[in-house]
Amino acid sequence: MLDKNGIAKRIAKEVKNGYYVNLGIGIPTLVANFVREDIEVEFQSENGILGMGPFPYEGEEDADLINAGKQTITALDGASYFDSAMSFSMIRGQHVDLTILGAMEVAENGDIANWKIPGRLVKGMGGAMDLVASAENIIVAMMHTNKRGESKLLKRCKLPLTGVNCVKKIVTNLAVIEVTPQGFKLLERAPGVSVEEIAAATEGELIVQGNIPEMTL
Amino acid sequence: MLDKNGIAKRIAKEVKNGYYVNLGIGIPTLVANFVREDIEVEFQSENGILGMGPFPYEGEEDADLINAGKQTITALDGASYFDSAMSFSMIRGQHVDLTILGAMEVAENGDIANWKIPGRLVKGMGGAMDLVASAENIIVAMMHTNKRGESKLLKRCKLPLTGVNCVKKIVTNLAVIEVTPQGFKLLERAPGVSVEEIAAATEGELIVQGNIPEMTL
Amino acid sequence: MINKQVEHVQAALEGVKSGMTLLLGGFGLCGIPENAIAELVAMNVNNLTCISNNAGVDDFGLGLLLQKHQIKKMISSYVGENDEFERQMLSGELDVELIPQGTLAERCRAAQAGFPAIYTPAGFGTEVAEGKETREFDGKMYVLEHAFKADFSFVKAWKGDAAGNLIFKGTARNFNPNMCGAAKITVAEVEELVPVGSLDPNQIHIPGIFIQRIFQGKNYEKRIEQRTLTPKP
Amino acid sequence: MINKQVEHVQAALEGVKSGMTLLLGGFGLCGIPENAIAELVAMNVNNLTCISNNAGVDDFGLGLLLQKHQIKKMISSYVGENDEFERQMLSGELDVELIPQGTLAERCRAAQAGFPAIYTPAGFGTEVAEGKETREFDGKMYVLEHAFKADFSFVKAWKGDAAGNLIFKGTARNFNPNMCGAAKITVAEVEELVPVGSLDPNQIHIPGIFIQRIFQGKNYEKRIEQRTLTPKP
Repeated sequence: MLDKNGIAKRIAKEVKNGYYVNLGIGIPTLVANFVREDIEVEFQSENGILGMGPFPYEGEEDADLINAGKQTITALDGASYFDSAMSFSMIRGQHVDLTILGAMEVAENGDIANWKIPGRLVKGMGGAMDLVASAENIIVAMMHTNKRGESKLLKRCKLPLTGVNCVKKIVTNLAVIEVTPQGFKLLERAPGVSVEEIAAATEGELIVQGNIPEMTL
Repeated sequence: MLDKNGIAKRIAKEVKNGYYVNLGIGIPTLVANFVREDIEVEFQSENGILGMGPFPYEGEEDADLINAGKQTITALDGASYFDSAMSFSMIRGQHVDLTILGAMEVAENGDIANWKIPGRLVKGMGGAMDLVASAENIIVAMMHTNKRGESKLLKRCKLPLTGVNCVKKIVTNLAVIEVTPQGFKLLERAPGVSVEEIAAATEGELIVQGNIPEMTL
Repeated sequence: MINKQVEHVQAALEGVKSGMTLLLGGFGLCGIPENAIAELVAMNVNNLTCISNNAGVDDFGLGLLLQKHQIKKMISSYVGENDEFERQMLSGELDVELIPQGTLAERCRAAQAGFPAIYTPAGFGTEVAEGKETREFDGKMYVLEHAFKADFSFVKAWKGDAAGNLIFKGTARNFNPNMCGAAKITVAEVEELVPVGSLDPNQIHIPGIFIQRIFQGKNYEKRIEQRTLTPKP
Repeated sequence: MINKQVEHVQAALEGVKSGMTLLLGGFGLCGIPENAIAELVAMNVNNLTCISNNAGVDDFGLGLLLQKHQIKKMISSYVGENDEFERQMLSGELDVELIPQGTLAERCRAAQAGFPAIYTPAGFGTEVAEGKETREFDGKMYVLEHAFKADFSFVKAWKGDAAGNLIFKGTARNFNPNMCGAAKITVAEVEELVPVGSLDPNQIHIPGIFIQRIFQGKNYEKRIEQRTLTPKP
């Protein structure tokens, strides 16, 4: 079973040379820490920076330089700042190659819910609806089950949707899963996790074909 | 009767304090020379400058600094450069207060034609269609008749239109005319020109109410 | 040069009345028009509709207006981290319309640029698209979203001049440029009002034509919401 | 940093083929991609559809491609001052689609920003709107215009870096920024390729994400079409 850093580490392997990547809040933010040093990648944050660097050293933080999670950040050489309309031109125009975001629920058909629990919690969608409606390559990073032990990989989402038919891949603490027209296809198991455990934690149709390898990190 | 500079001089009186003005090619360009010095006005050129100044001195011309007529220009203090999309945001968004442009024909209902003579001349509309479709305040600067002596103020335009129901005022070598729902309303006569001469040169309905003053320049 | 400079925030906000719709720049607390917000609190106008990406925090930004119940409706993309906001929303005191962030930006830009509406893929198939026109182009579905109509736009820039030209700094740029010229009157406050002619015309982010009033802001707090640091090596 | 730099214009134009649709920046001869145009001439590709505000003059800019009959169709807003162009158009050798300048800019921006189409008032009631969908919003009529679909976009900037970041100069900016990222592949040529990190991130007009290839241009002629002067006092 993976912890949050483990999930981020596994997702980092999906980041290819030359990719522009948008990282959501939470586990996705951790992915930046694990990307291979020998490939060229740039991180975009939808509040208006391309070429985002690590958090600043103490005393070097700048109130005018934050990411979409409102965290203080730095800018790398080659970075640029821009307004919100241009930022979403990058996203909507499919210039961003990979979007990694968290979710409350994902359905077999690629639907995703991550912005609202009616009557209980309404933080808003931020840029998530634009990202999932536009990106060709969306990876969801999340725990396989919620705090009450219920599966987050469902036949149909129960919460209000963020986007439809959009998620391509899911990396959880238990598994790597591809969203196919037939349903959730199990690609890899987390270290020490059995196919049976994954199936038990997955409400949606889980497709298991052949021998499922344990993931390497 | 006015010459081209006279037309420009008369139109300059329509330019009010605080106006952003877009000047078309030809007579309109001359208007800038006659605007009162004691009012604040800025000229926009749709190729991407606000705060356009006079032509440069010899040796100071810059290939990267032209107006929409492709003439070398200068930039005044407070000027800015921008891309074509932003330039037309200013125009379409009605941030430009006054548009002055030439015409081949204007009709009683405010239609204008100035971009094409089928089979003979097709230079294109440039920014004119955006300007006339967007501006609230459009003044046409032109000669009252064409080179063959035919009226350019018509009941209906014969040439392909640039825009519909958009012209508010016309200043010619003979007269100042307002475009009203009832037709061309004569406001002023050029020095030494009679109402009869203007009526004879106007094909469209000319409304003459009361005494028509001679214009002051 | 057309002079847009006004002496102080009071002059800049003249004409703001209860019941109006306001656009306010900023992302979180980054790049918010602090002076204009403080003056809105002082003016005690209410029943406001505020369009802003976020709603501030409990004791800063638009949170200050929420505390005094001056806001009737918020149109935002993200409203977390604000307990008073959540309380007013869940109790029904506050009307809230949540819209995708890119849609928010582009509805501002549409108003600025004279477009009546835009087709965006964001929100298709979700409750955001409910009751809205949808349409297919090239096999993909889009939602028709309309330009905002607002009375005042309040933006904050880094540098500006009396002609209304603006330059923003870092990620404090965000929605501010898109809101310029998107309301009947745009008011810009700047950290540094510089002499006309001292800004490079090539580096101006927003030309003065989009701005009706500009003033030198004061006492910027520029609060940081999430001070995240890398340990020194 | 993702490196977009290529060594020369030949590498930058790799993959350009006859029959393709090209976007080309510039207004008149100001800010045109001189190196790319010269290479298109040298490559001898033909049956091109060229989208550019103007068509150059007889012996410069896109006029060079017209001379060699490499262009099948031009989509422009203004095509005056070019005799060979006029001859080919009137004889029917050249297909010409004239569209409003603001529509041209915004159809580029729509392609860049992922909008399928826009509603603009320009051209309503004229032959430009013939066969197109029109629609009323708030009592005003608009024409539906679609985003361009192009294979290559050729732009020219003043300064750029290997990350693809661009800064334009004066009115040579014009359509160039709007065409970045509006085609499958955007090629930028720059007067000065500067080291990555030397451009102020706050002053970059076009971030590198919109650019696939960038190269140091050579031998810029930067011809002036109308040298208008004020007599020295």
